Amino acid sequence: MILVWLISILFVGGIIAWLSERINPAYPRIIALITVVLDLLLMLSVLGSEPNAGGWIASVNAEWVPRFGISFYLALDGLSVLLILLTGFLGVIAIGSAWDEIKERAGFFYFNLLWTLAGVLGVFTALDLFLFFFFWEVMLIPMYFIIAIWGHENKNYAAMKFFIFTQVTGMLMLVSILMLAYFHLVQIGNLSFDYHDLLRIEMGNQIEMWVMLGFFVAFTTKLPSVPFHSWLPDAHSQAPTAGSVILAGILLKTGAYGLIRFAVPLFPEASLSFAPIAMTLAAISILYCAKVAFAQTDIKRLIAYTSVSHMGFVTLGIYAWNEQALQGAVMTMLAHGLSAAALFMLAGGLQHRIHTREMPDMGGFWVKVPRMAVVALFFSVAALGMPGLGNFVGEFLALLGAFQANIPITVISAFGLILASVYSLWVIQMIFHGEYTDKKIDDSHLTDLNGREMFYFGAMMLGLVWMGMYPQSFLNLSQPVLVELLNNTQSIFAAVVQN
Amino acid sequence: MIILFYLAAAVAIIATVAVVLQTNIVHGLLYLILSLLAVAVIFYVLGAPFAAVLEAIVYAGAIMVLFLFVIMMLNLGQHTQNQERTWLTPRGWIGPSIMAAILLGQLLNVISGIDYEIVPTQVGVMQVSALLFGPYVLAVELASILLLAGLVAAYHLAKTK
Amino acid sequence: MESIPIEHGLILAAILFSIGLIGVLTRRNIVFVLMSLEIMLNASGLAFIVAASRWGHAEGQIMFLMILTLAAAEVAVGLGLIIQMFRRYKTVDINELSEMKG
Amino acid sequence: MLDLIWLLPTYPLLGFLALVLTSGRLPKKIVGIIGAGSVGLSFLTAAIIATQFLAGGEDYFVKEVWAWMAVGSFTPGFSFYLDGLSLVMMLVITGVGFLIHLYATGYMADDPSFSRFFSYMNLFVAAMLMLVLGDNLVLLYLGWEGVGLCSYLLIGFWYTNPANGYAARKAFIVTRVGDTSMAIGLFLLFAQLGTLNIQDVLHAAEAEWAVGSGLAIAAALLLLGGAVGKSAQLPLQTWLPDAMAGPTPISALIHAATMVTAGVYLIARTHILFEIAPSVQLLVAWIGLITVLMAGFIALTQSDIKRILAFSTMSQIGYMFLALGVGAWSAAIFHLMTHAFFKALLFLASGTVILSVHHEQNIFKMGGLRKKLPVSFASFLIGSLALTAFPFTSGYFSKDEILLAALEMDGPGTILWVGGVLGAFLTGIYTFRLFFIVFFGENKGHVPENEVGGIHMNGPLFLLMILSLVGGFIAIPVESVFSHGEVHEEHHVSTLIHGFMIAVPLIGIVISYLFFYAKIFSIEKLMSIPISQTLHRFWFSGWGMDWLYDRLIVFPFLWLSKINKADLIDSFYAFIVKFARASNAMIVRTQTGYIRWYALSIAAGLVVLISIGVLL
Amino acid sequence: MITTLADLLPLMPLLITTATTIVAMIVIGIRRNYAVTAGITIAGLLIASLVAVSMISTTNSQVTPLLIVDQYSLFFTVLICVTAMLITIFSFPYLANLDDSKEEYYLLLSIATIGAIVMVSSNHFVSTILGLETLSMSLYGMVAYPVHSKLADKFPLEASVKYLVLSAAASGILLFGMALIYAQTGTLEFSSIVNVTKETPGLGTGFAIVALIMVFIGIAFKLSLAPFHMWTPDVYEGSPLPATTYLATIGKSAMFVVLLRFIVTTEALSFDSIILVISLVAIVSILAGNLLALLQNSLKRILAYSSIAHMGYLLIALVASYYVQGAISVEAVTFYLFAYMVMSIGAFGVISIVSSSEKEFDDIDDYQGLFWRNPWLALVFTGMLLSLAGIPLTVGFIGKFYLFFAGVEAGLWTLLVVLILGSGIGLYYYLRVVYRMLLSPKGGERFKSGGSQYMGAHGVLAFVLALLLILGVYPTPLVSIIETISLNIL
Repeated sequence: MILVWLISILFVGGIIAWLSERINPAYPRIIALITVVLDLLLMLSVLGSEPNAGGWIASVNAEWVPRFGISFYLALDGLSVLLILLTGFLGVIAIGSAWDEIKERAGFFYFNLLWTLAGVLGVFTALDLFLFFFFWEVMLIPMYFIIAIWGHENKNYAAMKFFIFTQVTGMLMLVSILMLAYFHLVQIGNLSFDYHDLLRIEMGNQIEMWVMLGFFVAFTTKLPSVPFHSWLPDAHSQAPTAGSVILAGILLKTGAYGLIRFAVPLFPEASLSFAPIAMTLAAISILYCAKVAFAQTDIKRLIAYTSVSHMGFVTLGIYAWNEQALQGAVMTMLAHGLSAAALFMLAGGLQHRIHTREMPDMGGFWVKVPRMAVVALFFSVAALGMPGLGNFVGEFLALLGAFQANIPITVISAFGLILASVYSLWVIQMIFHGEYTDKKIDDSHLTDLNGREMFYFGAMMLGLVWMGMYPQSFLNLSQPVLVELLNNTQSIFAAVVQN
Repeated sequence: MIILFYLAAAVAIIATVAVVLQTNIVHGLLYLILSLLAVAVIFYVLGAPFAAVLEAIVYAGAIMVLFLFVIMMLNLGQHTQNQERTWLTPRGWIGPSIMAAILLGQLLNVISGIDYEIVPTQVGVMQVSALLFGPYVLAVELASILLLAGLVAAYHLAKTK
Repeated sequence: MESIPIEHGLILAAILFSIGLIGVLTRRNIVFVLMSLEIMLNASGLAFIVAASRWGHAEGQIMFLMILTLAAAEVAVGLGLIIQMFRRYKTVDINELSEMKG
Repeated sequence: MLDLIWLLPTYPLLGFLALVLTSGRLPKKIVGIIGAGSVGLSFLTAAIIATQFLAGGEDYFVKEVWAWMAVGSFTPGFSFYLDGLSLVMMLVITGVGFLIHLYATGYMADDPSFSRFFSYMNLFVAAMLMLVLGDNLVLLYLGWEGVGLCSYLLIGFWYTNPANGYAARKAFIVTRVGDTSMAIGLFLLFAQLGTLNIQDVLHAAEAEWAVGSGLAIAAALLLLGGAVGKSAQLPLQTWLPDAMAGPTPISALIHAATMVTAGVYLIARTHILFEIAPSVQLLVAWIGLITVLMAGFIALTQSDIKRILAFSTMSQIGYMFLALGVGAWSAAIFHLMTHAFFKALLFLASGTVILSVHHEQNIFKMGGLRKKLPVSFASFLIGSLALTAFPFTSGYFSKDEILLAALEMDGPGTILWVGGVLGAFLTGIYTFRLFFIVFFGENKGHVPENEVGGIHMNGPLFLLMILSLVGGFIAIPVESVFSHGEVHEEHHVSTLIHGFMIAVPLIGIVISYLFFYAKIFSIEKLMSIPISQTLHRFWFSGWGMDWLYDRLIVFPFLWLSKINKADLIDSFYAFIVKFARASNAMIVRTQTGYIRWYALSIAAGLVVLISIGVLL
Repeated sequence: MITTLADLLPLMPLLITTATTIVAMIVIGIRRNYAVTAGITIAGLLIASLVAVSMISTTNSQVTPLLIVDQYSLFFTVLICVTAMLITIFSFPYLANLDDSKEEYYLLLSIATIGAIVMVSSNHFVSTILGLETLSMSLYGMVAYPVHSKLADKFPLEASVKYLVLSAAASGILLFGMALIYAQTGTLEFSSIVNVTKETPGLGTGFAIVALIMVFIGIAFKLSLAPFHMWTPDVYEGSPLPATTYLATIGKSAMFVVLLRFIVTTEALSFDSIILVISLVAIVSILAGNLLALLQNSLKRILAYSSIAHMGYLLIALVASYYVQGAISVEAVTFYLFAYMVMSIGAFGVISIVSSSEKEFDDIDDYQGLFWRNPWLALVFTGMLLSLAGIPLTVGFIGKFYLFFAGVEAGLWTLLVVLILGSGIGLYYYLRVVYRMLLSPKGGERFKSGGSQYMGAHGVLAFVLALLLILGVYPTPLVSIIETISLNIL
């Protein structure tokens, strides 16, 4: 039941926040904050409970559309817990980043924010594929509104691009889900969208590949990975800060989660034979997008491209499909969630202060905003994979695992570490280093981070250090889930290899 | 009888072609009536005397008279006839004609595939009306509704305010 | 009685139908267009009668009756519209009615 | 007490945190106490630990502080491993590090970012200690990257000048290339041997891999990649001269005494891997030799005081590599230590000089400073003598061992020895070129009023002078570490050769004297020969390596970035949009509004569909 | 065969609607009163739908050869009556200020409803033609209704003439096709044409195919499937909004029910070439409809073009019906039609509620900033547009899910790809409108949609929105109803 509460609190909170605007424009943000904190506490309360025999910490299963064998099936395991905690945490951060930035129509803004979070929670917990798809799409609409209403100069284009990319590929996934259900009908005799039921489906090699591709395309679009990434820079550069935080911190992770939870376990054979291609795409993402990122002058675009580059490690890890690699992917998801969110908040904070995102207009800001500079440095360094911080653990594990699966691609991908340092340091150079002179920008509002902002950044820094220095607390949660997934696919892989 | 069929068919075709080519609207209407009458003859030959009579009375009679009324109301003068000539340029009708010809060719192609001889049997008023007031009574009622719709619409549209 | 090949009847209907279609496509005078439509409907009716006489049915004649009704109603409404059109545009040129497009 | 080894990196780390969290609000005095004090505490602890360890007589000591992560069989921990090698490193780092910190409290006294400086320095010491104390390669890698980061931060310390930022990024990125190679090496080792614990790796490698096997070669090569990056050896040496953009204490600590020698440490630490990959070990020697000579020639032409020292550092590390390559592991570490002493001394002294002449670094604008700057003069004298391996200075002993080990090596040993001796000759020339130009002759630029100093600056100088002089008598306790593979016998070489080896650097000094002090030979005359001009330009530019790398890597990368700023892949989607719009524009034209046209479309549809239906 | 009164009992909804027309006509004859006429129409349609609801579980009979009254037809009868009633409610404020006699409009509307009910109950050519033409005849009138008004905003006359001429031509094609089928089968009932071609020698399949295609084209015209779609935007745009709504909802769905029954009964899909033709039409419709709407600025035209695409989507389920076991594709068609009616009523309803016969707010510019000016209407409109785009939480998504399901089960990959493509393009123009509403408001004429006479219309919007969301989240009740009734078709 707790799962239903988790999601419905956000839905209801969103509506209340919207309505409360009529009473006082300051209420929505307070209500939103309370809602998300409440949700976060509820999530934390889950942590103590022991998983049941199937490995699920909590679950709820009710009939929904019996005609299609669709049920309202939510369940929580260690992997989901990690991700919903990330969602809750970044939810609070996002509200914090919107606190001063969003003044117009705040009620509707927080409504959308909370509904996006609710959709994401649904995605992370749904075990009925129809329900999964349902939430998958539900989280997009409020996100569309966030970009389209509170975005920047080119918001229409960005929001539209974001929506169409994810929708169209989502439809491909829908077709694949239906294929699975149809095969279940043919083989077992009834329709079912239940994850566990569908795991048992056998398909011919070629069909399995096509069906798997439906999932793969949808997930790698969200992830995103080359060649489906080009919506991301636009969406990020136009979205308001809170939108970027949610988008980079959480929404992208749904794609990776989908790959781990659905794409590979449902189609182990196809995934195995597809792995080299997927890993190649990952390597291309890592290198290509790092290169493109370096060329950007718009700071948010730059960070967006780096996100693509980093998520490449996630794909790489997932398709290497061994314990180190998977844990690496999960850790990268978590760490990138924090570091990218923080970088976008910094970029958003800068834009809020000087009304531009063009880095050539900046420079030498260290003098003016030393705290911000230090924070930026910290997160840049985290992004380039400094050991001791979360990103390193993720990327190192991912590469370590990937190396056991595919040496050439891993070696090529590892060059991403070099490029990451190239662009990360370039950002610091462009914005904070150099001489502070009177640029074209209006710097009258260029003030250093205030206490509230420092609190948020501090929390994220602590998170990253925690992940980097003692990742075990996170690894322990996901470990049983991943091992289970690996065990389930092992025999199949072995059979394939034998043939 | 069979000669009558082909004769009437020829008349119908020629008259219909004349309608389409006519520039004088009243002449056109008259040709149309001729065509309809020829078709009525065919109906008769095919053993449908009731339909033949209705074709002549209702179609060629009533409906065409309606046309005539309207043409008179519009009172189109000589200049419209000249206008018609300028409108009927080959450029305007060659394309559609070719298309219609292809269509006709295809229709002829499939129709001529049929090999069946009709031996016309008289299906008279009795049989038709037995059906009409038997199983098809609803059709009659619905037809009346259809006419009512036409009536209301035509009344509303044609009236002067 | 001599027999008539059914295809000849249907061919006649098809010819009349095609001529009617040509009329609809080529005439700019809306009255002629309406008349051409009548030719098409009449051709369909003819086809029904031909088919009915193949089967020796009365149903085909009933269908013809319905077409007749339909034609009458259509002409009534159509002519009503023509009158309004002539009042407004002072012409029977169907091309005048092209203000909505795109 | 040994259990408290974790305190070593903890003190500076706490210092770092304290300084960062207060972010410049503390008075400078307290900052200095925290900054230098934390390293001092580390040194004290290190000294105590060292005595206990040596007294205990154990070969090694392991202390796990906490498990870092455990993913399947991958279980690196925060565990510290102490043996003779790490003991030497630890003492050098904390000891020399403390002295440099102390010096820096004076040197940086006027800098507004005093606190920031010490926070970076402390972080560096912490990371460096992690590097040398880590018992597994992942922890080593953590320190490895950590020192790289600090190096970046400190080179770019004066960030307002874009050139410093450039140098800092160059240093980081170039070393990162090496680091990446090393990381891949770690992946390989783990994939093959199932562990990254250093001792386990070495044992497993020895047990599983045949000598000269492909895997061993690959692993050793990849680690070597990391080492050449960090230690500024060919071909990743280009960052080091630029790194001199940082404050001089940084150059002393990071870019002379400690961090740059990490590569030497790494190879020494994993020497068994190199032993089972002899071809790579030989490569190490060659890399070392070539770097010795290249850097030596470059140093001959430089005019920036710190750059000269930087190239000499590069060259001296080349000696260490040479030693590693010929299997003289302890000689390499010995030279590492002595080099730390005298090079730190030289850098700190040059810091005093630079500060005294108001941040002038061009040696040709100095001159005659002997009187005005006596402490610097003394420091430079001793440092230079040690550097040129003047007999019985510290440098003499270590370099001697290296060259002798090279000579004794079979095969290319002689060539290596010849090269090494040539390098020593060059060292003599360029070191004393600097010395004579700066301290003798006419002053051509800034005349310093008086020498900058004070006890916290001069104290370290004196201590380092002593160490440079007598450091050669310190016996480093590394036998147990290298006993395994090292040929440890007395060197049997003829006195003639020995004499020759002593004489060569002295000849270099004499030549330098003739050119730059006595002016018997004129440098101008030499330069008027066309070939020497070309050579000068070539050497001055560092053998054109920067030029080459710019053309080969940097410019193509920038060019690619520039032409693809808008992301080529996106244009595919843009094309779809364009296509849809064009289709729309085209198809909208069919909605003409003409009834006859619409009817025509119906007829056409009829014809087409019937045709399709009938024909198919 | 004598038709008794008892035989007519299943026709109660039809009879009640007819009675409504007659009563209304008599009342008009006695004394013209706008409100009373509208009230009678609403009441009559309401009663008819209630009666139909009460009959739905028990009735299943063939009334004369002409009409079949089964659960399926009754379901659509209810749907049509309710929709007609809702449109009447919208019409009331819309026409209130028309400077012409207004009462006949409701006569036409209820007669059209009779036609639609006949169509959904028909499995006989005669009733099909009569129903179809009754509906069309009334629609000619409704489309051109404000023709006398000096203030009429759009071009009702032009729309009506276009509709009449083209529709009559299409009817001719339809009738000719029927005649050919009749010539082949000897019966006017929908019956398996496949069996006839197998059993009767001398009749080529080519003949049957041409006949079927001609009938299909006649129907395709009414469904505005490409390439017979061109009239749609012009007629939609020129008509008064309630008439457009009627055309878009009842006109389309009644026709599709006929098509469904026809295709299923004649087993037309056994001919490969018929499948090919229908698939082609579906593909062309989806692409053409969506592409045409892409940059359109008139909302009515956008909805017109999108209806072309939606009908194309429906054809996919129709084609699927040949391949799949059971009634799933019929269910898909039924559900989608239901969903399409809900969202069309809502979408046109919003435009209609702010428009009147003198001034229609049709340009998307008029709606800029609606979200902030009038959140309620914007919410409804957004919901409808997202539903049309097939976004979850709305009934349109479940409808699309059905289509996908049918398509997947039938393995119609090409059509599915086109469906996805089309939906992708569709997103653009739906979102374009939504985005306009989200922008900051700009100056311009304000909508007046308050006041007592709009109460009903707002109520309808609320009802439709509730339906949209509730069925979007919990479609099970409707799904099970449709599951039951769809068995009647096979």
